[in-house]
Amino acid sequence: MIPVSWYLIVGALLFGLGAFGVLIRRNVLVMFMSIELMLNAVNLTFVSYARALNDVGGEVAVFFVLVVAAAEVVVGLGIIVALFRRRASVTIDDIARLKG
Amino acid sequence: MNVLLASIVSQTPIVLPRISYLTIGPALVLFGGALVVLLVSALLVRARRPELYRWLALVAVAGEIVVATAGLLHVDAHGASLAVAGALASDGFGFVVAIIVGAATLVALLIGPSFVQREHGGPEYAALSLIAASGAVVMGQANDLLVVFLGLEILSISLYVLVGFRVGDGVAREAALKYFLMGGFASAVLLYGIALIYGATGSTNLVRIEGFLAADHLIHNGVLLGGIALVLVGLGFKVAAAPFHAWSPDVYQGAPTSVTGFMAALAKIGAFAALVRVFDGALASQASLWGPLVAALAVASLAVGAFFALRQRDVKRMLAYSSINHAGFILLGVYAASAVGIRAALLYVGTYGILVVGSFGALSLAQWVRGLDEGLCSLDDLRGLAREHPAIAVTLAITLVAQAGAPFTTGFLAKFAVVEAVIAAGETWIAIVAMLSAAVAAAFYLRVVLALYGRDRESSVVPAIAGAQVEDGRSAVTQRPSPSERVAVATAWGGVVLSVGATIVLGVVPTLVLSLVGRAHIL
Amino acid sequence: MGADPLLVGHIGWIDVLIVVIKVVVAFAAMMVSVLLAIWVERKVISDMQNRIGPNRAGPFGLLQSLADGIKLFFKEDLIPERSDRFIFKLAPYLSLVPAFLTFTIVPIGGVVDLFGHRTELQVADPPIGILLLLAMSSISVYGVMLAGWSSGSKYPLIGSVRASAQMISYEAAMGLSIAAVVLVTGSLSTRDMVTGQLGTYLGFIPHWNLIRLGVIPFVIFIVAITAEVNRPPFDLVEAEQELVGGFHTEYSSIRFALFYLAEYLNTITMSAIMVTLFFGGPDGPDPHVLHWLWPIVWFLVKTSIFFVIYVWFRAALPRLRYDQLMDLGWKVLIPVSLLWLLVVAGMRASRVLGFVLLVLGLIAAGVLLRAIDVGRRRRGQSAPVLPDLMDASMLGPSPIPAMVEEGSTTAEEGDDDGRA
Amino acid sequence: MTLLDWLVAVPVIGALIVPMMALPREQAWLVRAFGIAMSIVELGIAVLLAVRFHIGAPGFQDTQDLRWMGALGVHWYLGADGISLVLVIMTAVLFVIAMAAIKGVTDVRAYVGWMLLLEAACMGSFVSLDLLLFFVFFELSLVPAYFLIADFGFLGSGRAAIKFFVYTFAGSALLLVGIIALVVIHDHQTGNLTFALPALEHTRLAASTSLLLFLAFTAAFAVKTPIFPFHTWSPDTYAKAPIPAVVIVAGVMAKLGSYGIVRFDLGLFPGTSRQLAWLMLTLAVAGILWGAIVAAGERHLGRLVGYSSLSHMGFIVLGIFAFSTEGLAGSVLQMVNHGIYTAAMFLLLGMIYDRSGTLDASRLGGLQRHAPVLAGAFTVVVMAQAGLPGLNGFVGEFLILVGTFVTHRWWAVVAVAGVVGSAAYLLWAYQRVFHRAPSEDRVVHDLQWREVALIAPLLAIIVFLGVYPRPVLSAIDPATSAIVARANRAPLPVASSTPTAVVSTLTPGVRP
Amino acid sequence: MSDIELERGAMAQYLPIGILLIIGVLFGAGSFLASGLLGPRRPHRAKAAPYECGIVPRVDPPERFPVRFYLVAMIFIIFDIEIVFLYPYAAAAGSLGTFGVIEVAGFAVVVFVAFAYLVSNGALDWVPRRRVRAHPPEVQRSLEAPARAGSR
Repeated sequence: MIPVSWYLIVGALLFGLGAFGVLIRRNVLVMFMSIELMLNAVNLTFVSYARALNDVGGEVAVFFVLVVAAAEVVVGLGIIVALFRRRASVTIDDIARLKG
Repeated sequence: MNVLLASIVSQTPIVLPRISYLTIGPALVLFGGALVVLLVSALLVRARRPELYRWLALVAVAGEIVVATAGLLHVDAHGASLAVAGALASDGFGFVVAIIVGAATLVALLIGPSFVQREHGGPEYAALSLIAASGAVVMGQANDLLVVFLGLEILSISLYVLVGFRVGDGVAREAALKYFLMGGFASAVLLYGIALIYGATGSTNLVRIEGFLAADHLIHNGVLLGGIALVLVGLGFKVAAAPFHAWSPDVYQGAPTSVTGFMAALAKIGAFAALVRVFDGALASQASLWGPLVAALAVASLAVGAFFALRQRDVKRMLAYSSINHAGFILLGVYAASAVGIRAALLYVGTYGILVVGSFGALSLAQWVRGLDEGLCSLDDLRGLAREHPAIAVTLAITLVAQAGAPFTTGFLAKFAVVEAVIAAGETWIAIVAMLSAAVAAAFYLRVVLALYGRDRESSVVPAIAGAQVEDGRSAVTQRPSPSERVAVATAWGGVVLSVGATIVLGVVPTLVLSLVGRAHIL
Repeated sequence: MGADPLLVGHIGWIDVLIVVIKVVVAFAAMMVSVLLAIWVERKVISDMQNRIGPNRAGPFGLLQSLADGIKLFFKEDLIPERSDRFIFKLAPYLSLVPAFLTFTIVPIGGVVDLFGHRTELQVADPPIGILLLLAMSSISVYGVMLAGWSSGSKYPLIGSVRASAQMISYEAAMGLSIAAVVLVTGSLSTRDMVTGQLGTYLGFIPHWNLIRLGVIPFVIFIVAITAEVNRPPFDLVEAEQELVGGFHTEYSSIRFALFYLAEYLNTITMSAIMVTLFFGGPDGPDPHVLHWLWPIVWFLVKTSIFFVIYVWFRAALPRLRYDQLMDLGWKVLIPVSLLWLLVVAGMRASRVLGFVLLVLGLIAAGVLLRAIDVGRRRRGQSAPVLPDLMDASMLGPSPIPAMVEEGSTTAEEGDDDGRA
Repeated sequence: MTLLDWLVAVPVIGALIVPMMALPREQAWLVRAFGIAMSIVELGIAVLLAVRFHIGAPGFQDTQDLRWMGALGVHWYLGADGISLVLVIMTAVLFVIAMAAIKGVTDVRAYVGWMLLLEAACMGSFVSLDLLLFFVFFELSLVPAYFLIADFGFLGSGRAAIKFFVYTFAGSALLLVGIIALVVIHDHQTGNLTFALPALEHTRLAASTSLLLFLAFTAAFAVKTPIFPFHTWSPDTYAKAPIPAVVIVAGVMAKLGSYGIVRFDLGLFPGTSRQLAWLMLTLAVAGILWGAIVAAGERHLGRLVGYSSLSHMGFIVLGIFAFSTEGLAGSVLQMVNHGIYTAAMFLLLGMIYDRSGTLDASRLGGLQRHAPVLAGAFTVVVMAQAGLPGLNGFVGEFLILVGTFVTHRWWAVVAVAGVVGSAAYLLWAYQRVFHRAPSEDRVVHDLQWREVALIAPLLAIIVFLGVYPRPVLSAIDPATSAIVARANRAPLPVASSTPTAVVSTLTPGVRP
Repeated sequence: MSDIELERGAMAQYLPIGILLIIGVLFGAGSFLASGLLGPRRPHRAKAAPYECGIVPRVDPPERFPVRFYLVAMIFIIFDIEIVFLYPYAAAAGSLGTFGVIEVAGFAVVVFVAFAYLVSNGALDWVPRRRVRAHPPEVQRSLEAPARAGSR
């Protein structure tokens, strides 16, 4: 049997990967997907802990996270689509009218 | 079926939670109001009826305040309790937050639709405001990290859309995108923190976490520390505490002005309510772990908020930094981790919420009379406003000066309460830093005021085009505004006056607000 | 809760062997049934159209499909130059494999003893059974969508967009009607669903979900899965007149054959699922000889009937227009299935509640009709928020996103952007 | 309501009425008349207060104590002793004059409104016995002052106003922290959460705590006064602010600082004040000298008076920290004197500006020929500033120097140099403005009756107090004597053994 | 019996699915391999070009999906999520009783209202609109361009 800690490590790695992606990638869609990756890494972590703790709470948490992720997807796509109806670029560097 | 498998699925009877409808009442009323607004809009062929939706929403908010007050009285009489299977806390804190959220939303609804929905006129603004408010209410009542997260997302996602309401040349959408990306990132970080805390303590329920931490002495649990840090970072993003503030200037600048106030108020109220619940409630026994982190965030926010604001030319951007500064103050209340600190933080965030809505409302009015849309707003756009529209200038000036912490306004009261809490906690130096940052912050509020009353021709180089625009705009406005437009602007004035009035009246006679936050006990 | 008794507790090599045998048999059966199904379809349709149909290869042309398949092995495998090669090659798998896997949850017969081990006559009986169906149908959307997108060609793209829009639209209705079945079963396992339908009312009316649920979920389900597998009259995906071959226009040789195979596999599987969900699966009169055989017979008979019904649909019904298709899915099937689910749930709790919900549901239906009407009237006044799926301007010359291209129509600009 | 309540309430009511007086331009004078009337009423209240005042009685009189922010322990706690009284009267007088001096203002309503609000804040500060209430008034005074300076001042007044606001605000930030820290300590010791000055005077403080609190309080007052290194805002402000406003800023608001030092530094931390007297005295002397030196080189008359003000406020601080009865009495008297003659000075500068359009000494000259009355008035004021016997400046400075000489001889000796210096630069300035040949051949009017009416009362007071300062001295004597006696009685704080005295006193077990 | 072993028992139910997955993939791969070996290979530019009914393609194919598709996808997600919540309810409906029905009905009301809102806004209309082009977009752009530029 694979020990639970391995799942946790995978979760942490995925989360780190996602966070890294958000921070360094400049393509908005990729950033968006990185956020989703982070959320799913969290799901993995929740499930692993639920398994380790023998507690159903963590699994229930995944439900809520999924819902929230879906809602975020919807709104995020809406915003991106709305923005890029005017602009042809999906690169964050081109979206820089707001600065101080 | 196999006996063994029958035992696996173990048809244990599901214990149905008792639903305390009074506890979920405030959120329910708000959300129900949003549904009514949407449904009504779905049944009308001519959907552009901003006033109808606005008043429906206002009724809902008023109902929410009534229900929350009833809840507060109930708690006073019968004591606090857990509700809905421990997911929510039916305590003074939750209901007080609900009342504050209601008040801020009320003002925002008076102001916002007048400008943002002037042309669109659909039900979206009202509905989203109500939903966002319900999210903030849920955050205030949450007794479970997951519920905190859900409330946060209900709030944030509504705000993403509100921020994206169209103004100017796509700047609002750009702001919405940035807000969304950073907000989503923050949510994920927060959630990972929740997962780690869950792993370390075996529960996401705040009361149970508190009990677990009190019973077991897991002092050096790295997972718990990591979880706490990530939760703090996540919520830090949401309240725009430095160094996680990078999104907020862009978003404040690009969002429609009247939405900005609402966003600033609600995001702060909700996120700080959650911070207080999580840190001063469940994790109070771990104060030695998170205390330094919170203090560092607070001091960084104070400094960044005060100093970076000085360099800004855009008023909204400047106010964004000022809100970072405010966030630092409120964090100090959280840091104090005492009953006094909680009250102070709540007092601050509540009064700030109402004040900031009025602030941006007044700014919206200013932009409106200048014929600008709700997009960017440079200092030059406001220059000399006092001569043409003294009422707006005075209102705006009062809100700014109140934010700076002038006496006899709630701005002073709040700063005073926070600083008192911090000093009572023995952190005099932090209090000094805070007050000095407030002094620096005063400088940029006054710069705006100066521009309003600007006779300072030495720096008022108004570009020709902008000037032409102003002329255009003015003629557009003075050209016989339609009756509906007049109603809208009058209502917006009502909201602004309400906010300013509350700021001054509660600043002079703070008994009401003090007794309110005095009841905010955490279960 | 579903579980194959074979795989509970200690698992020995003989158990694994039994599993492998079951899997291999099922696989072979699927392949054969596809060959037969194609033959049946062609024959039935040609009969209905007064043609003869395949009659060269084998008796009555029975081996025609096999011949076609073998032929395709010898055709050149083309990959278009503009395609995304990796995804182009991946897409057939995403279509094929889910088609295979969906079948695993179908109960074919009762419980039998093999080599002294009790086992269910179905390939697998996981406790989440029916969710596998939903999962697999979601994955097969990817197969279709990626196939069209990776081809780098306009017809496949339009085809795949249509297909995926259609499939996800009907997936919701399908999911809701399955939920009604889950509701009365109290379990997600297909085996439990089948056992739950045993017995009769009054001694002669079978206790099938068809009747227990009041027919409506079945109607919704059959419509939904017809659309889900892109069968006529919902086969706009590959509407030859407009889109050539739809999403697999650019596929040739065996790659094309695999899509074709997946389509028929899905059709057969969905027939079987329908039998499982609403018609008692292997349930039927048992003459008490060859005890294990009869359920299988009943199952095969029922499934075949439904397959023929599909063929009949194809022969008899004209293809829908795209907007009719989407309207049917979104404005009829989804609301009705949701309403019906609530009514069933209410009825199970208490009669009164059920009727209350029914009345509320009818009111809601009225509201929805009004909303639809409002939507239609508003369209007369102002343009919809977003551009059309069928709009040919998405084929415009520019590499910029289609949505930007869409913006060129004044009405949209006016509604959304052009009010400065 | 007591007289003190009215003292605060009347101008507030006036300030609330003024914005509603939306009159056509031709009737704007009504607003001004209203402002003058309100300030005269205020003066009446102040005089009534003085009449009803029990001269020679110790302690605070006419006190009023109401709960305000109950939960926070803040009370509406007013009371006046002799020191407050004389400052209140001075304030009332100066506001009447400043109000009457309004001229050429476009938005009279705003101007009068802000002035009245400022008057309320100043009055409130002088009579507050609740520390937070004092702080609130102290802070509140900034807001109207800011608007007065920024909106009605000379070119560049906006920047000066911001500078003024931020400097003083930063100082008060520390004051607030100090107040709260003190209250918290008191709360821990007695369990009584209160901001009342008399109660807090009995707080026991560790040496280091006391030191820090003293510094925090002093920071605010030092900026406001201003004391030497904290003065940089003042010359700019004095030069840019509109004349009536600067009359108040220099005449009244500067006294808020020195009043605060007397009332709160000496009252709350007598031992520490005595211990740190050397520092404060040094700063005071430095201010005296630095002010004098810079003023001597200054060509802009506004800035010049600013620096001279620094110098003269140095004397006041010197007297305060001399810890002798004469010194403190002299300081309080000098606060009044300084208020009066600085106000007169600025009024005169305003009149000069009206005539010549500049305050640059190098571009002025020869005014005496056309305006002998103006020159005469100027002479009197300059002499009063320079400390000529018979005028009010002399009495104060003399008492201060005597008082200081008794206790801190060498500082007094050095400070005398400042007296000489101030005589030098003032006369020099006078000479440049009035005596030289006129730079431009321009007909300059002498004082008109309105201007005479403005300046005459001040001149009268200057002379009166110079000749007969007894009323003031007898009013303040009980208070100053008590303060000095208490300060000298208080033991010098001894450093406690624990270095973390602040934290430990503040938080008995709140946080590890 | 400990939980770990129970878990293994439950997971074992997926064994046949795993085996069939392998077989399916192998079948696909084997088919491709066979086709690659048996089929001819005579490349030509025309064969590699996108199919356009014999016409030489002159424009690049669009790279992205049209907006409408995203709209459908978004709306679908909402309903999919609803289904996600309905299934656990449906599976446990027996023990949830009236309470469960009422909660689910409340949930359904929320979704329904959102749905009605969408429908009334024409988000689910696919009928091609008649194109009403009041004036060419270029003209409109040029009209509004200065105002926008000037607003800053």
